[in-house]
Amino acid sequence: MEKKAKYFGYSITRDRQIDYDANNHDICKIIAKAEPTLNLCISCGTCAATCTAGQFTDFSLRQVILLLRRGETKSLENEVSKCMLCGKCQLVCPRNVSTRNLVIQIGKALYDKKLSAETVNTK
Amino acid sequence: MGELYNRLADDIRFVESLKACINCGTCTAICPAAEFYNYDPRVIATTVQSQDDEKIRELMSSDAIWYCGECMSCKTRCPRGNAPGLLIMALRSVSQDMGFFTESEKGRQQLAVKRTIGDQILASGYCVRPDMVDPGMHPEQGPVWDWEHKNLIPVMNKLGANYNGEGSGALRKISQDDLDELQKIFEITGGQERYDKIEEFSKEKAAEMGLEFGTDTNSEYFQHIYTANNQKHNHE
Amino acid sequence: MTFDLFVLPFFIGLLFLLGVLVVKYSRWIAMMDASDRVKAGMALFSFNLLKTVNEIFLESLLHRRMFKRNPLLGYMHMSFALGWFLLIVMGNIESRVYSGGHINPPYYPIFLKFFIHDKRVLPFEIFTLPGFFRFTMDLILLFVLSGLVLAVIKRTRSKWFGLKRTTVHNSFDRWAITSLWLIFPMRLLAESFTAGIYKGGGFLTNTLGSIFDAILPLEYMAYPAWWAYSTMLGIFFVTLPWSRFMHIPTEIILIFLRNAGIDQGKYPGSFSEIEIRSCPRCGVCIDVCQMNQAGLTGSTAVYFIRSLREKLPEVQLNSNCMMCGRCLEVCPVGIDTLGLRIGARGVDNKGFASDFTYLVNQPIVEKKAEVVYFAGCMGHLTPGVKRAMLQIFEKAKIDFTFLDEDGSVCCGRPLKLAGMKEASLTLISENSAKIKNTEAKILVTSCPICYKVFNDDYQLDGIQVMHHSVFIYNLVKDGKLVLRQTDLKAVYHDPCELGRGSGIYEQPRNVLKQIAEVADVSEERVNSLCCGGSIGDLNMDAVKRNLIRDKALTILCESQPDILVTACPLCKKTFDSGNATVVKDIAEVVAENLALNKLHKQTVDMVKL
Amino acid sequence: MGKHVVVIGAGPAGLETSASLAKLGFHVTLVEKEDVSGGHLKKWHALFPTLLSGKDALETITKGLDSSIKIQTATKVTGLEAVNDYFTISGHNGWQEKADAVVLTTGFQLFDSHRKEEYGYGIYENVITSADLEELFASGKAFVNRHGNKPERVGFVHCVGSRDEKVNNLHCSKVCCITAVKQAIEVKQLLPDAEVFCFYMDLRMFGRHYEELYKEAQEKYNIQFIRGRLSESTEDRDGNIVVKVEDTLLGKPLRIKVGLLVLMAGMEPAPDTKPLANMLGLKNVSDGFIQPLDEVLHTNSTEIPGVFVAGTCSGPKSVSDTLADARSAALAVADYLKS
Amino acid sequence: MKLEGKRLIWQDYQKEIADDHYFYARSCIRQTFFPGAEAVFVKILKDELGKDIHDEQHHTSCTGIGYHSDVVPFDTTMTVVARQFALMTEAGYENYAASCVTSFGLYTEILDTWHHFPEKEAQIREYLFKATGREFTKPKNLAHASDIVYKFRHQIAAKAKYKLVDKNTGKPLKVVEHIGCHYSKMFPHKGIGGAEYPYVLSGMIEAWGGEVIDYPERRHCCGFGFRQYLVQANRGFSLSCSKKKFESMEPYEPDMIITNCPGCPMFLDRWQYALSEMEGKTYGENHNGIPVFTYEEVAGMIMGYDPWEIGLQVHQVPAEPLLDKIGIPYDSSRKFKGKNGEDLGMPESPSYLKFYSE
Repeated sequence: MEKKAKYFGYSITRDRQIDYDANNHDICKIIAKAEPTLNLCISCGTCAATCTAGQFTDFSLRQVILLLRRGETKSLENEVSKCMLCGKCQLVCPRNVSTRNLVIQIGKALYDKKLSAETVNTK
Repeated sequence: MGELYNRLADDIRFVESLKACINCGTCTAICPAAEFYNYDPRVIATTVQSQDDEKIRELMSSDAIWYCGECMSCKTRCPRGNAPGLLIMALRSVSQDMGFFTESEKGRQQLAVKRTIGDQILASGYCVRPDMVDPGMHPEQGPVWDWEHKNLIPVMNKLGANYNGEGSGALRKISQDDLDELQKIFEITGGQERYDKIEEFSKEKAAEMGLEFGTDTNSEYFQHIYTANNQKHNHE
Repeated sequence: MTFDLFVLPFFIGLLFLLGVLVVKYSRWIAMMDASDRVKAGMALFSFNLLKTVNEIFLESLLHRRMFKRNPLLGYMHMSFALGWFLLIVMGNIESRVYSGGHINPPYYPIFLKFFIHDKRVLPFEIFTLPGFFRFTMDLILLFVLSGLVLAVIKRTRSKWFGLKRTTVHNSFDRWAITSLWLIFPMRLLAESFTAGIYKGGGFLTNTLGSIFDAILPLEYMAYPAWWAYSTMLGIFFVTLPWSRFMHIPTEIILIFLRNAGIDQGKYPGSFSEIEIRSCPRCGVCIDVCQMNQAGLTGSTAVYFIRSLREKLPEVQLNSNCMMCGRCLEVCPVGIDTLGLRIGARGVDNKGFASDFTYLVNQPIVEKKAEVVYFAGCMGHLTPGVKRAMLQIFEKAKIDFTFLDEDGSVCCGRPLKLAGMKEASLTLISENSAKIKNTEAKILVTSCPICYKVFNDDYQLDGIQVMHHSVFIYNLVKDGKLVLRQTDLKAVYHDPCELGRGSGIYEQPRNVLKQIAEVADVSEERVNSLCCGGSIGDLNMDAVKRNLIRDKALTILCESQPDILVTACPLCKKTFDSGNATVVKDIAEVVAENLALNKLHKQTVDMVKL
Repeated sequence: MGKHVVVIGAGPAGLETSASLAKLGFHVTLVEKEDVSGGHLKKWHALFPTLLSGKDALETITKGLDSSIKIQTATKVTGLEAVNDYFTISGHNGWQEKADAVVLTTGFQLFDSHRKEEYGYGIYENVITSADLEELFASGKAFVNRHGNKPERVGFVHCVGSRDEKVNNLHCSKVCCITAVKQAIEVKQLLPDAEVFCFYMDLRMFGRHYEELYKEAQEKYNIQFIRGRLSESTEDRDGNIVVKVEDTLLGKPLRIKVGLLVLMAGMEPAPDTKPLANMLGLKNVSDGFIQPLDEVLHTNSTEIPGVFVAGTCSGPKSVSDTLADARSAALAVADYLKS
Repeated sequence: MKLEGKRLIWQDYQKEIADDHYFYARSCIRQTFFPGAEAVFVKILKDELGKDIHDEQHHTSCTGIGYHSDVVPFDTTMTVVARQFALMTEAGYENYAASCVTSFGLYTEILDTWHHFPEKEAQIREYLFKATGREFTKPKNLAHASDIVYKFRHQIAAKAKYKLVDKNTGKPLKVVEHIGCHYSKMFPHKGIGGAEYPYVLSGMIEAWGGEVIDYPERRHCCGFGFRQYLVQANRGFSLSCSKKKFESMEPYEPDMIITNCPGCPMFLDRWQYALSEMEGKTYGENHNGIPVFTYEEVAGMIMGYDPWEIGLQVHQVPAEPLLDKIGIPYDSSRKFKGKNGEDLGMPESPSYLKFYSE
């Protein structure tokens, strides 16, 4: 019996909480393998402070790395595309994270993810 | 320290609610509002702590201060003995007194609360009365409530309530003398003034928005604020 | 007799090789852009062809560039290339002489001594026609064999040839080189054995033949020797298209195409394919590559190109290069290794979707002036450089527009170096519009990275791009700035993008000389070392970069200078972190040593007198 | 010289002070309420940052003890009085001594993690303290949680009982951050496949090689550091601990399940410190730690001449700081007794 | 889970609860939605336990909902509360018993505020006198009604006809206890068992034979959030909070939920209906939903009071399966009838949640 969902004038909200257990951590693992200095980040924010793209947008590599580590990859999708690869962050990073490669790897991993999602869809 | 900050600091609840926040996030971690809204009590505390009037004004004009459900879970846990929930109450008070509340969608809803709960207190002596829980405005109450609402007198009678009756008991009618005392208290302590301000500022806003203001819950403005949701409050 | 079965390995090998080459060349031609094909066609019928022939002669046969690098190495390569070439040419002439001018089957000249064995004429045979040929052919063979001996020596004594490291080859190369090396000894043996039997041959084959005849049963050994010789040739030809020796036929094409004005264009394409196959894997690029200091020997150009050729998906290899251009300087074939690297990166990073729509509607700098100054990202990271430039502008009374005073949009070079061409074009057009809007005549930048891309990729409609070192040089030359001589001992470091990348070597040095005594550095100008900070590398971690930096600093500081001066904020920052000596940008040195004015200087000079 | 010093408390501070005083030629009596000396150190498996074993450390410290030192164990000091220029000290068992100077080395007590109710220590099986973890390491038992499974995730909660007005402890216990890092590494060495998380507010890597150890924890062991104070933990049906914390650097609440949750219990004043201070009439003990005469210049002296402090009874310290403090106290005592 | 650990904590959070002579203040929400519960409370105290309980007719709302949805200022609320205290004083009582958890929390907060800011108390006394001419003495003992039931839980158990036990299996019923946020989250020492492991309901459940379930989101708010429910546009928040709790408790297969706050049982009851209508999801066995009761109702149930007299029919989630489980008899035909059996019609049957009538 198909029953119609009632509408009460509001809807159920998905929570904003990071559900670490439910999140997918594969992308982070792939990226950590491609750029092991990812693990060195101490979230100090120096990168974001000097960021060229950060002058124009709210792009923050610190934030991106955290999202990645927590498996919040969905929020990452349109982030690294803002990067100009100018390399300032790499020069100021106190932990010598290879930020440029990290950005590239993230961008590519998301692209690969999109690709694999597309292949699944077309199947 | 600015004027707004000083106003906040005058609130007895503010004094109790904010003592050098260390930004640890204990409050946000268990805050139900932080779970479902784009809301972070830690950030509220930090913003107020900055004592930057510009930021505080912005905060008071934003949706952010209206997400809290005042469950006070934050008060239980804060390692510095702060209570963002109380801080929110202080912020909301000033926001209403200064008229900032009409700047945000969630803030504007205060008129709806005033015209329902607020007016009910003075009219009946209670915040809620069964006749007020109209199934139309409260569809989630379900068919049993619907039935109960239709048969209020016999059902309440069966359940031992003294519905609208004289004397004591559940749902008794509060005598006019008692209501007059309540009204007097509201007038003396600023309750009535708060009500009037909510009406006043909302009226201005309604005019600005080009909505019919009215005096009851059927007006255009009321219906708008009661139901409007720009979908920007959650993370989706 | 004009045929024997033993010629078959050679003959089949040759046919196979020609077949493969035809297929490959056709494919490359097919892959070519139509416009390139037109260019190539036209070049076939122009004077350019002479230039090409000349270059082929100089480089492919004489190995001029190799000679320049190391005479022994040059000789070795020349003996093989030129020697074999002469063997073929002379062999053909000789065979015609013997066959009375007929066109012979292709194997005939190669195995002429098998088919024709006349007796030796003594003692003045060199003045007879057969004698002349016998002598000459033996001499050329000896020439080739001398190269072979050097090649064998090079295996263990590569330093004599100016090489510290040599290329590690794969199995195809080993087959090919073994067969190549054996061709000439086999020819020598076959010809000597035959000469021994028939008492013929020239001064070499005859002598050897006589000796062999005394100790060996030559009648049984000559024929197998011819087989062996033919087989070696056959093996060499069959393996050639997949070995380093593919460069022999391909380099000729490359030289031709390059002279026809064709460049890499899109990657991968026919030009890049031809470049990749033109690499002889000589390994000259290995020693100059600073990646060795970081332990990334595999990243050097020769291995990078090998990975492209063998289609090994090695992203690390593509991205691990500082793009300093040192390999480009030494490559005997002139392969654009950097271009290939960028191309390969483009393929690797094609998934990276850049989006700079946020740059739309950013405020534009309104001020108009003759000069526009662009500090660049790196300039902003080194406020000392920026401040020095502002001081210099002020001192020289230059009215200028500070284009990126409130922060820059990246010049686009980093994206370009990462192979993200489209994305870099967005930034280029963004910046171009801003620059043009200032209506300036001169664009001054502090960053050689920006400088290079401004020159290479921006269409700035007549705006002259100047690196600040050149701008300062001009100011000094024009007397707008007067410098103070100090007793500092300085060394100057050529930034890659400014020196090798843009050819600016002298202006900064000349400026510096007016302030300090400038000591020579063992690796400078075109041989200048990369500081290690390069944004050209996408992958290398800081530990490895520091190894490169430290080695460069050691060389730069050999003369124990008081100060290391460079002209690139990135080099400055990188060297600074090495804590070896005081590091300053040329602009900073200038700003610190400005004399009051010309008049003042004259007064000072007079007082001194 | 022949002057007599009584040192109260035979933990690392008491042992080292006694050894140093004996070397300086004083008669020393070391009083300890427990049967065995060594304090907390005897239960500690390994010390940061070098992973020196606690046992070895204690042995080395004990080796330095002169045979002339009288060690009075199993004696709880019940009387302590300044009389003119000497002190009388008496124990519950009738032991009594006179001394020319007294050194208080009463140490600390580990914060009782039960008091942080919301973390569920003592309620949820898989919530343990850092001290429990040291015991587990020392026991050499297989590293399994109390359900016998290898935990897939292990969480470390910093600042338990420290920097927390809810438990009346305003102070930072100083050593928990680095201990957490050390223990996280040890866990990772035993369980290479486990994910390890540290929930911290600030990482106070103040000592030599601490920051380096922290970096190693990130680089080599991929230990994750999440900035946020744990708000609560609950148990799921499988005995996993579900913790709620805000990832404050992301500004988002975070929920994560761990198989084992380790509470980095902080240091509190030892319960015996305040009574002893009261007996002497020391006033500056409001938070239970003894306030030295001056926190910069006279860290071992107190407001009463002849009464000295060493080690953690005057505030949280690492073992190395404690030992240095003990030696410095001995010099302060010598200085006092010579004048 | 180790119960000893909890017992250790419970020892630290004992509070004094008056033994007799209570001044009872009713709750806006409780009397609106579950007036039967308040009736049961008064009945048990008076009739079963023989206590003196004063049902004051002149008291009003404490304004708590208005206060916590911020339309009523703190001074106003304090003065209204002062008036309640004055009524108590005038009636000759000193033990205040609040039916409402919000009120209880508010009274506690106000008393605490006055303790820290005596000048505030003086000001409020002045306001009250000026507005009403009344004066008050602060209560000697302040309790929430659930505290009082907790205090007498063993006496109630002794008189009870039924136990919270499955009559078929003999096993204790699995009970989820839900405590109103304002009961002890603000002042842990004012609640029995404290804030983290409140014992007030657990103690009743244990005493009455049930088994308490501890599930991860036990401490989570039901989602009322005052203005979050009051305004329709915000109700998604309210609903989502409850959903979070249901999802978290579901794997434990609870037989029932007991609450001590007036709002929570209504929300936890109604939201199960709303969720079922919105997403087709029902909790509990056989699409019955998980029944939600007030502690007074549960006390009434085990005492053997008629389920329809105490108001179990006004719950949207049907009580019948649970009554059957315990073995409490009921007359289905009288469920939706009036006091004297008059026909009042029938509620509609929901789409997913089971509906029981005749």
